[in-house]
Amino acid sequence: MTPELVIIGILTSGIRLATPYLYAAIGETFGQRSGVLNLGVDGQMLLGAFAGFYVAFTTGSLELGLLAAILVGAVMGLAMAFVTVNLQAEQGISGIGFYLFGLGMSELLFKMLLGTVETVKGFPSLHIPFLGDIPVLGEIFFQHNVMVYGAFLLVPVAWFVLNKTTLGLKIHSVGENPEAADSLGVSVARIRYFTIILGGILSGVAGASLSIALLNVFQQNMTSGLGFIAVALVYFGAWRPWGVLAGALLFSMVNSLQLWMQVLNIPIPTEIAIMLPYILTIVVLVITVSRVRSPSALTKPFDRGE
Amino acid sequence: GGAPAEEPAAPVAEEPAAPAEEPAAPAEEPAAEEMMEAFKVAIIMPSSITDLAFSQSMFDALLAVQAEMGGEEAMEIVYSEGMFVVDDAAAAIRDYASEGYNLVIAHGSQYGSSLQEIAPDFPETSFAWGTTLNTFSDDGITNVFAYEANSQEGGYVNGVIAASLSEAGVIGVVGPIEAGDASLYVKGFVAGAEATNPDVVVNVNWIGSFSDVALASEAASTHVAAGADVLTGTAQMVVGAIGVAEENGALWFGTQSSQTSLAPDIVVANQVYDWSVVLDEILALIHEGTYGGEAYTITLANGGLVMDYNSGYTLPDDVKALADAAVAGIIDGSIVIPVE
Amino acid sequence: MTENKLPSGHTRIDTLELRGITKRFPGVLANDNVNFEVRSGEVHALLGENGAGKSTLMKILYGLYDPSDGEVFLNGKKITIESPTDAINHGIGMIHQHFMLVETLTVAENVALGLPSSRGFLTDLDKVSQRILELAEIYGLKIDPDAYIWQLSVGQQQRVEIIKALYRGAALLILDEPTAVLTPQEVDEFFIIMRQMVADGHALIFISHKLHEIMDICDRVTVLRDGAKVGTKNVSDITKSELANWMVGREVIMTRDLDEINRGPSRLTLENLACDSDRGTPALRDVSLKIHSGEILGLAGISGNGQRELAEAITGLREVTKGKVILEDEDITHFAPGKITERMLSYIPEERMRDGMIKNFTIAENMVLREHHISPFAEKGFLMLKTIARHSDDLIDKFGVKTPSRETKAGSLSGGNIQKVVLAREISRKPRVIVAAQPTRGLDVGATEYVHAQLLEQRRDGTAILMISEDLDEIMAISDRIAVICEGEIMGIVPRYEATPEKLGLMMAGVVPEEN
Amino acid sequence: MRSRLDSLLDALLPVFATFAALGVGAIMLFILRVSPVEAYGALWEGAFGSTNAMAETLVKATPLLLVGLGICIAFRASVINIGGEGQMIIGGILATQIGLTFTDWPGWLVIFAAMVAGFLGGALWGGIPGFLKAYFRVNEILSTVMMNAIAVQVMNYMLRGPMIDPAQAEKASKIPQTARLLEAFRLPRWAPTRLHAGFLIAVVLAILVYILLWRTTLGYRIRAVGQNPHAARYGGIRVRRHIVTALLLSGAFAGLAGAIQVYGVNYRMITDGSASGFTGSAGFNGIVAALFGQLHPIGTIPASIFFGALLVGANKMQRVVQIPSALITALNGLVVIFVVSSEIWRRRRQRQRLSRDETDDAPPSIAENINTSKEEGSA
Ligand SMILES: Nc1ncnc2c1ncn2[C@@H]1O[C@H](COP(=O)(O)OP(=O)(O)OP(=O)(O)O)[C@@H](O)[C@H]1O
Ligand SMILES: Nc1ncnc2c1ncn2[C@@H]1O[C@H](COP(=O)(O)OP(=O)(O)OP(=O)(O)O)[C@@H](O)[C@H]1O
Ligand SMILES: [Mg+2]
Ligand SMILES: [Mg+2]
Repeated sequence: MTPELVIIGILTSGIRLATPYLYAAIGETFGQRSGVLNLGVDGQMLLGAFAGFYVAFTTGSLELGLLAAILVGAVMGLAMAFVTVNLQAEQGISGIGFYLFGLGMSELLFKMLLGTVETVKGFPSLHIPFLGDIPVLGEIFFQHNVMVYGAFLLVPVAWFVLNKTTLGLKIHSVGENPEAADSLGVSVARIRYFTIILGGILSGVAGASLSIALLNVFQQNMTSGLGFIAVALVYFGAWRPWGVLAGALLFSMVNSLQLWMQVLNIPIPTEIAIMLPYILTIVVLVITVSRVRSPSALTKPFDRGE
Repeated sequence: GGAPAEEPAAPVAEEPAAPAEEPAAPAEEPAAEEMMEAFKVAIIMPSSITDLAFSQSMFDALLAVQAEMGGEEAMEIVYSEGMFVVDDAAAAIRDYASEGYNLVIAHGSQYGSSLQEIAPDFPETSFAWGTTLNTFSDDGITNVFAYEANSQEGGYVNGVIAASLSEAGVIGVVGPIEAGDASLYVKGFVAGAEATNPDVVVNVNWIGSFSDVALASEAASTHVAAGADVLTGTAQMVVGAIGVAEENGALWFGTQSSQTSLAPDIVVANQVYDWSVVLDEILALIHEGTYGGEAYTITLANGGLVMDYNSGYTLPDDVKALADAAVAGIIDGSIVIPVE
Repeated sequence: MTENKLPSGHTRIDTLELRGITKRFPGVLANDNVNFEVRSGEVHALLGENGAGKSTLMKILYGLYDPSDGEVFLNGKKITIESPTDAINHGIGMIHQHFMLVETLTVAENVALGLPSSRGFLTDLDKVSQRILELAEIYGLKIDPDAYIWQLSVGQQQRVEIIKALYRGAALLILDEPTAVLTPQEVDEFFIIMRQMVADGHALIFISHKLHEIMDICDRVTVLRDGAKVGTKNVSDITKSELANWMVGREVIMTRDLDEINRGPSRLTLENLACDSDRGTPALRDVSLKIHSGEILGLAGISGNGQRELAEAITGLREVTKGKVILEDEDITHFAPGKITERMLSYIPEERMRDGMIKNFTIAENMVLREHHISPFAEKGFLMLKTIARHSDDLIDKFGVKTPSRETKAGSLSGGNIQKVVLAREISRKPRVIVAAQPTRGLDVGATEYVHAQLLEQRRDGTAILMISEDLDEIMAISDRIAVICEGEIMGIVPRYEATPEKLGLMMAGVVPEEN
Repeated sequence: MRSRLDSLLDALLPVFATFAALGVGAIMLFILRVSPVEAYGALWEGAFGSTNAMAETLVKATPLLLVGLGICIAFRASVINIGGEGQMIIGGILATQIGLTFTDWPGWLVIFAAMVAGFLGGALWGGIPGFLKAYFRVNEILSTVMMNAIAVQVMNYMLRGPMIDPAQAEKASKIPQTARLLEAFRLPRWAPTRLHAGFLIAVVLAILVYILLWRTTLGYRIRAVGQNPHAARYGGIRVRRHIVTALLLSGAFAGLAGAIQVYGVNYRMITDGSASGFTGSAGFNGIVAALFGQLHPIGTIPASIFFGALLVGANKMQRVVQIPSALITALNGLVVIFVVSSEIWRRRRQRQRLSRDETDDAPPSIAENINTSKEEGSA
């Protein structure tokens, strides 16, 4: 096996693997920027994955499947927003509640509606004209399916929304100093509803990216804790879309590196190889000592204090 | 020493399965009153009854036996699935036993310790567990059956076919953790492939999880990128890998349950576990009043392991012949699969 | 420009009237049937002791709190204000006691926050910046629209708050203790701005504990006591000491004579001290000072010239990059804060809520914050709860802390009482040295009087006191000697009797007096 | 004076919330064509219906309580420890190794040494994120999530390799498990149930943690650092050191939970490749239990039992009415959501009480992250 082959392989699959992390972590970034920690991402992903798969499977339309995932994610987000904004529930714990609910509910629905593992024909790879034909680069970057491109496109879009729009300004202020935002007539509740629902939608899409674009099956607990890694990546990325992208790529590429290490018969215990992405993520964070504070109001319910 | 003494070479069922009618026969023999009572079976499974893998293989077998016996009136089946927490499983086992179930199957090698503890308290209940051959008879326990699968056998056959069909000479394997049943299957598979084509390269990837579908799929992609045109894998998370095989036109070999439905075009063959062989024998023994002490291995020879060929895939005759020869060799003992 | 338009282009508010406002908090009647009226072109002062209900009344006017009862009339017409947006739409702006700024955003971003943008959903910060500069021009406010809030001094942040209100077309501006954090120079500048605004037809409500400021700038004054209105008077009809008495309900000693200096040996010596600010830039350069037993050394200076860093360097909270801190004969320069505490150095930090106390701890727990680990409050790692309780009751009693019990959470006390807890803790230790930073900031005249009396008592007992203050009146009232700091350097030290505001002001601006 | 009724209502609020969640669950059961009455009857039966059921509930509660105690400590220091799963695993591994190595030691000594080893193992696994947080500002949510994944691989490696049951090592199908502990090394049980001495240990420790947090200088410091690091430093407290200490202790309790699972319940370690296979998700559920218990060590005792009962009862329910286990998981999620959401009513009622009675200083809500309750502070 030539080294180029391995490197192309690592980069290509790193990009693919990063896809669900990106959707989920960008969604979480919005939530956390506005001061809400959502630990229920994994549950939302599972429900999104199921909804997307089931609708695509029964209607044969991937677009409808994606729409279903979006809707289910939005509903989960809405519920989470109600619980954390109106009822001012502890965010971390209600997040764990939503995780358990999504984990159980997706499996229950799977059992009731499908009964067994099925497959769908997922979004096909889009070979981008010209770009996809560039020798090495084309193969790495421009021969993926549409949801992979979507995930990477989301990064600049999220950056733009957060930094260049009035909405981004409001989100930032609500996460840093909700009292100040409130005193200027910015509705803290409305902004948080928006970001939490958006987070839910993107988590749902993250799930669908697995079930109808990358893996094209649904199985119980198919995310296997991926949503928790996505939350961790938000911290890694210091609440910035580009940072999240860096984290997701690092984590995924090291994960794919460890798969290659096994294929190349590099003589280390498989467990050590599997640990690599987790260790490296921490190490990178230690080396690049982050000076960035978390949003000041993160996890704090807002109440005018009356 | 801290380790319990392992089981002696327990008698392993050698003949093929008893005729199907035999377990059904009890209907005539027992007293009429007894007949009214359905035979009650409880099963505890680590995964779900629809995992297309290990758990489903046993549940399907139970359903088959139930059908043979005459449906729900004759045999009542209850199950606890998703019992990956050993502790919860132990509670379930004890509970089923105290509810008067005739046979409690703990379908996972992790449940052994719990059985060892619970079984003595319920001498009237029969227990079964796998995959192992340890019936705890050394500890004086008489009501535990044990069963396991020689999954290396079907693995070997799959390996023979895989090596014959691989044009690239590169084969990829996706496994969960390198232990137990999965490890046996992979060893058999590698042995079969290498025996058929000494130059074949078999790349093995252990992903460290039974549930991470995404990583299993990515492992398959890695194999494809490394040149593999034939893939196989074991445990429930491989459903993700099969999709990758299909997308890349690689062939797939399944094990535990039939995975043909997932990719009818590219699945060549599956090694299917048919535990009904074991269940039949256990039920017969229980009927005679023996509640345990026997260990069973499903093999190609006794029909517990079945090579299930996908009718939708046309296997070249010469390859089919090679496979049949491998099966025959394993059954007659001329092929010995090295598994350490 | 028509008669009722302001230079900012917005409509004037001729009169605004609050009638019968009542506000209950759990356990507190914060406003009790208050009537209040303000007119265009006047500065109306709101005066009252700490906790009298001034901020609450204003928050009701601004729509942050719902009143339990009462009505608001704008130009004679009844209006309802349910949210800050309503208030803003009616031309009411507010500058809060605690700034409502997002530190991680720029000035322009803070101003633009919550306003519609000329570019739809995109921000139009360039236009906002332009308008900010226009407003700054009209009202003489110097500000850089692209600076981040955290980079700004307190005075500059206040200007941002004013711009924010003006930008939103405030015709009536509520100023809740705007001067508490400003230097005298900044106050002067601020008053110029206020006068300009009043002349233009704005209505201003001004809250301050500094009576001379009220005498200086206000037309009318309304006094609140325990939530209820005591009355409204024209400032021209009343003297400063009358005002003080009216507000507190008793005689207040405004100035006091210092006893003979009973100056002993040097207790605290700083030798060529240097350290960095939080941002890593040099904050102190080469500071040398001696503070003697039985004296109060006042440290005057414009905020942000190294005072905070100096206090932290002495108390071990900030790393010293050069020089020495010597307590009596011991070099304590690189000691951990705990060790310095053990050597009986007390510190009243400037930001008491942040640095000096733990809001969610009880008063008793806060009383031993510094000595929780030392006998008699702890033995072998266990807290001696009975001793701590007795000690706290003692201090609550001695210092007259107004609280239901020692088990009350410190955070629920009023500002003055919080100050008393900190003071009680720091003084009761019988310290050898006290570093007191802005000891009376935000306190009403009664409480201020009390704090000064306490410091003077310590001085009598032979404690060496370094009092850091931006309030020149305070500095000149109780210091024996006055050092002035500018840009991290000591410009000079003058005895109290030689000090004049002019002289100190020059030194604070960086002019070294000739005699030195 | 605050009436007893009020405190009772507060204490029962989570129970009401649970009923509400079960009400939603009843609708789901109805859709699955299962009688909710029968199902919930089974749930109750499984949790409290017999001596054995109650014992099982307490067995389940034990690791929840231990992990929860650690969470109480961490939360008081404003540190969020999501690493309970990994800490339990490492604690379990070290403790097991003690029992497998010192087979000729007396039982009590091995048990003691194993508990210490578990404690230290957890401390190590919690201390690393603590150290990284204090000295490198690595967010602990990130690092503990990562440490969990690493611990699972450590476990898989140890159980497949160095620690594998010698009997398994000889066989072709190497089941990744250790040998069983000698009988003498097992925690005493209250036969014939599985209730073991670990529960008692946990309850005693809860009291000790209470003492630690409110009666010792260390506890004072940990709470001070959590409430206000600036003021803590001003008070002479070494902030970073205490952040590390809090996570260290928090991990240690989780590690002890792991050790007790091995010595009290399973008598060996075995892996199915996931963390929850060993921990039963106690590393997560302990967080929930601690929060139900108002982050108070004593409150965490009933909270753990309550949550343990729910888990045990739900398993029974699955067995009796034969519903997919997934429903149970979903139902647990609903219970958690409903219970944390119900907090707001407790807070509201508290405010109303405050307006009646000025001197009340009942605990603020968990939503305000940290609270202290009446009995805290000085006597
Ligand atoms: N959100 C609140 N909840 C409960 N009580 C409050 C709240 N805000 C203020 N109070 C109480 O209401 C009373 C009036 O407070 P307010 O802040 O209006 O006083 P103030 O006159 O502005 O005092 P200061 O001069 O110290 O700023 C005080 O007793 C205070 O403790
Ligand atoms: N949670 C925190 N939030 C803000 N600042 C912190 C926090 N923890 C530590 N710091 C800062 O870290 C620095 C070191 O704190 P401190 O000296 O208390 O640590 P320490 O425990 O003494 O460490 P060491 O034992 O290594 O000296 C201080 O500047 C402190 O303000
Ligand atoms: Mg005020
Ligand atoms: Mg230090």
